[in-house]
Amino acid sequence: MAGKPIEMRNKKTKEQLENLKTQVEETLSQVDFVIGYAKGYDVLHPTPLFVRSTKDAQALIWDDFCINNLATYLPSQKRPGGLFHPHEKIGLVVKGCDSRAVIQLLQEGIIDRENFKIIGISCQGKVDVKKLKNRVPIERVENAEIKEGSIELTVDSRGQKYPLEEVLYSKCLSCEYPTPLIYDRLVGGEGSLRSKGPKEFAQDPYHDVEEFEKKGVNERLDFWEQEFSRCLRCYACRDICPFCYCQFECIAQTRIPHWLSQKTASKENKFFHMFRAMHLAGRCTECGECERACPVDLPLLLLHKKMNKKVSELFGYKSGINPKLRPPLIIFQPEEKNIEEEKWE
Amino acid sequence: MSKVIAVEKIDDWLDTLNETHRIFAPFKPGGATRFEGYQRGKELDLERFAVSSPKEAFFPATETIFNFKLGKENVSETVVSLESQVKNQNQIVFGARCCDAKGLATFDTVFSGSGYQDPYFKKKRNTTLLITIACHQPANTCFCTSVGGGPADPKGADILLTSLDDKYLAQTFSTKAKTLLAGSFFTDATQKDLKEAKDKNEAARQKLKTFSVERVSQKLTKIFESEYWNEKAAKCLSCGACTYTCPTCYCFNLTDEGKSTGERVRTWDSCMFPQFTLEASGHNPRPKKDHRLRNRVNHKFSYFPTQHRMLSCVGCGRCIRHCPVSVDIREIVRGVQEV
Amino acid sequence: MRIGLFVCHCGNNIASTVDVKKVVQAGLKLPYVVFATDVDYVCSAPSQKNIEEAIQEKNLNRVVIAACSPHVHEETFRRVLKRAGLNPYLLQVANIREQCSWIHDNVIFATIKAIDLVKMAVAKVSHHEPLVAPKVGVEKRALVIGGGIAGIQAALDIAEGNIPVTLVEREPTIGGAMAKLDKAFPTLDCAACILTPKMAEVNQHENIELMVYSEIEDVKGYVGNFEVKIRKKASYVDYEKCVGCGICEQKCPSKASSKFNLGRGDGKAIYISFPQAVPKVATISPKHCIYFQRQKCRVCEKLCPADAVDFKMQDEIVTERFGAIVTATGYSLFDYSQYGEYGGGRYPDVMSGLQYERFLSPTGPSKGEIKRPSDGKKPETIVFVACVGSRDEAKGRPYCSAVCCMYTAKQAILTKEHLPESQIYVFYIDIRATGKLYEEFVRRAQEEYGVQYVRGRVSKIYTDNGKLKVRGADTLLGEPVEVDADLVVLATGFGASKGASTLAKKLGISHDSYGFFTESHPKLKPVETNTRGVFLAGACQSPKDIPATVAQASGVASKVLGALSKDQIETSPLVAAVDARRCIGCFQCLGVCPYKAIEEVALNNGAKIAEIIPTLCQGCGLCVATCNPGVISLNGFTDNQLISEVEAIVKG
Amino acid sequence: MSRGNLEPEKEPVKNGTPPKIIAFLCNWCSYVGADMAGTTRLKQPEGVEVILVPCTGRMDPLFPMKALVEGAEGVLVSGCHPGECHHQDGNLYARRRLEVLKGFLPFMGFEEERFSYTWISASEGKKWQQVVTKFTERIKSLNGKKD
Repeated sequence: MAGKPIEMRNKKTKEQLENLKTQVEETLSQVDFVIGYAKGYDVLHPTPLFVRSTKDAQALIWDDFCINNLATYLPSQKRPGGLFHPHEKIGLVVKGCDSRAVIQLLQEGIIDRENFKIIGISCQGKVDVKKLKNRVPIERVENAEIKEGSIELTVDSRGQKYPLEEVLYSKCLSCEYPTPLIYDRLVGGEGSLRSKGPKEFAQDPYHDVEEFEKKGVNERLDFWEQEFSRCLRCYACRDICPFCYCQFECIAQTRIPHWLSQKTASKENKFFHMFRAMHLAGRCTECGECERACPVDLPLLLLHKKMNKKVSELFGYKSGINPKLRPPLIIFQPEEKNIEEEKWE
Repeated sequence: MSKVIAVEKIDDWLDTLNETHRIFAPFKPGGATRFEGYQRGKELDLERFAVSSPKEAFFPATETIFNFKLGKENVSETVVSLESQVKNQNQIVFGARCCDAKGLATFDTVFSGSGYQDPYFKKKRNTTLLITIACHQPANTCFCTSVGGGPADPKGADILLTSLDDKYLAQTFSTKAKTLLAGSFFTDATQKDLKEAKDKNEAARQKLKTFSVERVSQKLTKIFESEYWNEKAAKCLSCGACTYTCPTCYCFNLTDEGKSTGERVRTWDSCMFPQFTLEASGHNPRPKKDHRLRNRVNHKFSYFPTQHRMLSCVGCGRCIRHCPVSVDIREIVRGVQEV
Repeated sequence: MRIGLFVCHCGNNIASTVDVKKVVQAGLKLPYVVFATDVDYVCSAPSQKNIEEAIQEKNLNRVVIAACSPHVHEETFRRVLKRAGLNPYLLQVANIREQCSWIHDNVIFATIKAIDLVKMAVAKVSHHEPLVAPKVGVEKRALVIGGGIAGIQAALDIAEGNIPVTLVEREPTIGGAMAKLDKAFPTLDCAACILTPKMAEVNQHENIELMVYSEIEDVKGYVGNFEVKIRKKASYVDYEKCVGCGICEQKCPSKASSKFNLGRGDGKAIYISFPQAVPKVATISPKHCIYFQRQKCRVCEKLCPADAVDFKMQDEIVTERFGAIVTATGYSLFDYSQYGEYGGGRYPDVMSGLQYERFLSPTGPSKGEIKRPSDGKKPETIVFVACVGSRDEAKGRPYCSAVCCMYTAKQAILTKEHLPESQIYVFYIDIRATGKLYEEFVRRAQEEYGVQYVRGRVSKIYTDNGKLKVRGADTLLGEPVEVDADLVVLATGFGASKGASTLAKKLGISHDSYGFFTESHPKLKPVETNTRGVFLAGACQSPKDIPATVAQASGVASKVLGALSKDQIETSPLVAAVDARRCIGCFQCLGVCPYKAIEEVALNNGAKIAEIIPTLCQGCGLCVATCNPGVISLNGFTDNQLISEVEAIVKG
Repeated sequence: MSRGNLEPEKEPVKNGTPPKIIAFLCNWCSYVGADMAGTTRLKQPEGVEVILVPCTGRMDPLFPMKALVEGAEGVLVSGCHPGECHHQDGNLYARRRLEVLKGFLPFMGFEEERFSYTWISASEGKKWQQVVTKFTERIKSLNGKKD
């Protein structure tokens, strides 16, 4: 990784930020507010920004840590208990992986296309803060910069360098859609639809699922038993998910129906995560926000990637790609190509 | 009384304590550091910040209050068995930070203060000793000094350890604590040790940016109807990550599980969930997430202080670190003063 | 919550492999069970009385009955609760007979299982809520689909009960298959003579509206409130004006095969099916009409004295409301060309039973004279082959078509009368002659008319210099047989009528793999279907002869009159309902409902939620399983009820 | 006098006890098929306990999931054959949802054999007997492996 391309990367990021600000300002005339990214409590944690004026737009940022899937705010627009009013128009900054969530929400009909404007922005891969956390006490980070193919963090005023492919999100390493699939405006890379995204680090997206599937059944049972004993049931994974829009009515907390108790025993936690995976089958677009939001670092994306792998094997369906398709589990085929009836002889 | 113990003796000291006490200490089981039961050979993690505070030792996420067996013919035959629940066993929480210990003051006020005495909490609280470690490397989200605390504030702790490179200075702040410092692991502390500890703690305090929160409580009551909360809550997801990792959040839910025989269970609850205030009629006094965020901030900085004359936020920064969208309570509190 | 448990011995059907006393003792320990007892025959009248008394004395508000399958007596026990003043749906039946005592030998394990089944029933009933069957208004009109003898008889009997009937027939005339028959067994009276008076009666009956050359387009709604779209096909002749004089048919220059004569004998593009057709009107078949094919001719239009021909006619869709629907769509003959080995469809002198019937009939192509279609000569040797397309596993037709043995014997007798010196053979497997005077009729054919019955299947029919060689076996003599025949009649069996499965889909009724409609219960409810308000009569349900068809038609009429006699009908309360407070408006339920029973409703705060129309809902529960937040509950099968059954087993 | 009083009760033979299996049967086809197996006295292992559902369309995949997580040894679901569903397409939706569940359970540490779904019509009592017997065998062999 010669020095040259990384300067290119930072240069492109900066250009995109300027371009983004103008695009957001232009969009402001068509919507009530635009959701983008602003600086968070430290350099590693940008935070969603609700831009209502050009003054607000100055606080917009765009860098290698802007990871939030802002599409999670769209469904709240329609729900009776949601914060926004159904007729309010929203602008949204959307990366490639987030655009799949927008398309899947359109497929499910929970959002109306004319109520929001998409500012698509092509992406070069984002740094996974949890991968940094395992290497250095990120609570005391002062600065972070991309230099010569790796990221340099200054913590306790000492610099530490890590190669990019070691710290990018695993979803970025196998990203197929660096450029958003749906947008009203596109920032950065107007010309080439396929900007030079993180394809160069390409990895098979489901290699971790296949690794896990090779384990013995008892080993898998114990693994989940161990993991789910740590779950606090704070529901951050559910509440950040763009498709868990029945959040305020979720059966994890209801008594009618009374599927599980609020006890944090591993068995109850396991059932919560299993039924959430079932509810997301053929819907989850693998944005990985649930895993990022989990305070106790449970490997939640693994669950949903397994489900998506099964759905694509059975129905050849990939979520959030084609706005015209109906999600697979609310339709059927009279003859299913890949499902044979079990033989009992 | 203050003594000194060498760093490599800590494990042996914990082993001897482990024979008579059940020890809670921060370990790194999977991804995140968490307070768990001590076992020989399990590697302590004193450097990283534990995800949820040691409140679990006194106020577990799930606790059976009692078992019951409904009488068939009439209610008088109902049998409720209490005693089996609370095993009284001496506990030690080792490796907490000063803000965690200070957080217990909130629990003491609520569960064993002047009003209702919670037997479950009290039994654990009275049989648990707290050994905290002065915090020399505060995080960029820490603001204990802004809410009346400090990296080495001994409030709530039985023993405060201060790291002096290869050894720890151990100071006791309760009579029971003295018994723990017996044994060959400890040597008497010298004035030089005390001075060095004092300097280190002062240096740590300087690292922290302090802002003032005075008059916040009154200002909060004034801006109750302001649009301020709608803006601040716009990005909030209304999940429970902040409350479940917060050292001073003590809200809980009571549910009966099982049919005619079963148990009443106390589990953590969060004011950020809509179900927290959902009434049987279906009405919800706090239906929207801005109502709920306003309530959480007001509770910490206005309602609780008005009632108990002490802030119920200890500035540990967990609600900031673990918020999936980085809602920053410091920014909200400072913003209140300017509205 | 006070649950009463009644465990049945069922004589020794249950007690033989289930320790009933032990089940009662175990039952008493279960949550909320305050009373438990065993009963010899819980469905018997005295036992029912005892249960009513126990409910009152012990002040029970839930009842579990451990006995036979709910499919047998659930209704009976609901009436017991009703008589005892308890809501009938506060009941759960545990099936400890068909699904326990009868299928196990080991007493210990069978008893453990019976206790588990009781545990599940007790757990479920503790979640039951009182339910009230909603009442709906009734449209006092009946729809009969199919104008054959079944439809005619049903329509007449219903109309006699003072209920207006609409009789829809796909062909231009009613009469169906029976109209094509020459004589009917066993009385040999002329089929047309006994049928045409009924057809006339239908035409003149003031309570019957006849809609011929029309088909069912779409059916919506439920018992008492069906909304049916009927497509009146364009006949290009105005039925009001046409007087049936037949000039158009005589002068029409086109060439067509007569559909009425099943393709044997020629017909015209504009035709009146048969002389006694009701209504006696002409119809144009565009496929054969020279004007439609080459925009020339229009002879019929010119010559029609009543000026009834109208080439610009279009299909017309009529929507009508009915309280009950009777399907009497009859049957179609098995396609005998599938028997290549018999030369069906290849040799002109090999024909189906109904085609031969047309040859026997004076209105048939040969005016009742039996002639060989190939050369028009009088046949001397005629062979009848029974069970063609019936009782034949290989051709996927294992069932017996019930009437072929009888019509074969009839046709043999008629042929003997027409050609006294002809020699007739009948190859058969078994003679099925079960009706009144049927056996005597077949014996007459054998003894009086000298028809030679050969017991054995025909293996091959082939031509040899103008003669049809029929090779078979005579299993009684145990030797092969070969007959040189001039004419072969294949006694073809019954199949479902064309388009039966599409009609079933529209009506929401099911059918078996051969296309015959499925009755609610083969023995106890032969004329009803599982969809309330939709009834069956005649061969569309299964092959049967005219007496059985007429009996079923009158039976179905009584069912319809019974259903429509009340001003209001109770529909099942086991339907789904949306909790309006919790619905998030994702409408995935709306997308899956097979009965289109869910619609979008706006709340006053502008939010849109789903609402289920209770009368359209059939309680399948698809929306409940699709609703992720669990906002829809299905009475009788709510999530908590089913979860409690699971937990009763798994959590012990 | 009914044969109510049976021979003195013996302690159930532990290893002989058939595994407990929960079976969800649809009201219109499979439940009737199971009843038919009863009326024709087709003997079966004693572990299968039937829960009646109005249609396989009612089968929320969470029910088998809940049963297995709570420790059930095996779960079976059966409904009308595709194309013959009394409610038209209930089983066609169920087929997809249950197939996805079947593929997901092993990932969570449940042996693949513990959950199965099949189609049994009202006249297939014989096939139901075969399904129950075969499934119980499979679960027994699993338990054999375990302890």
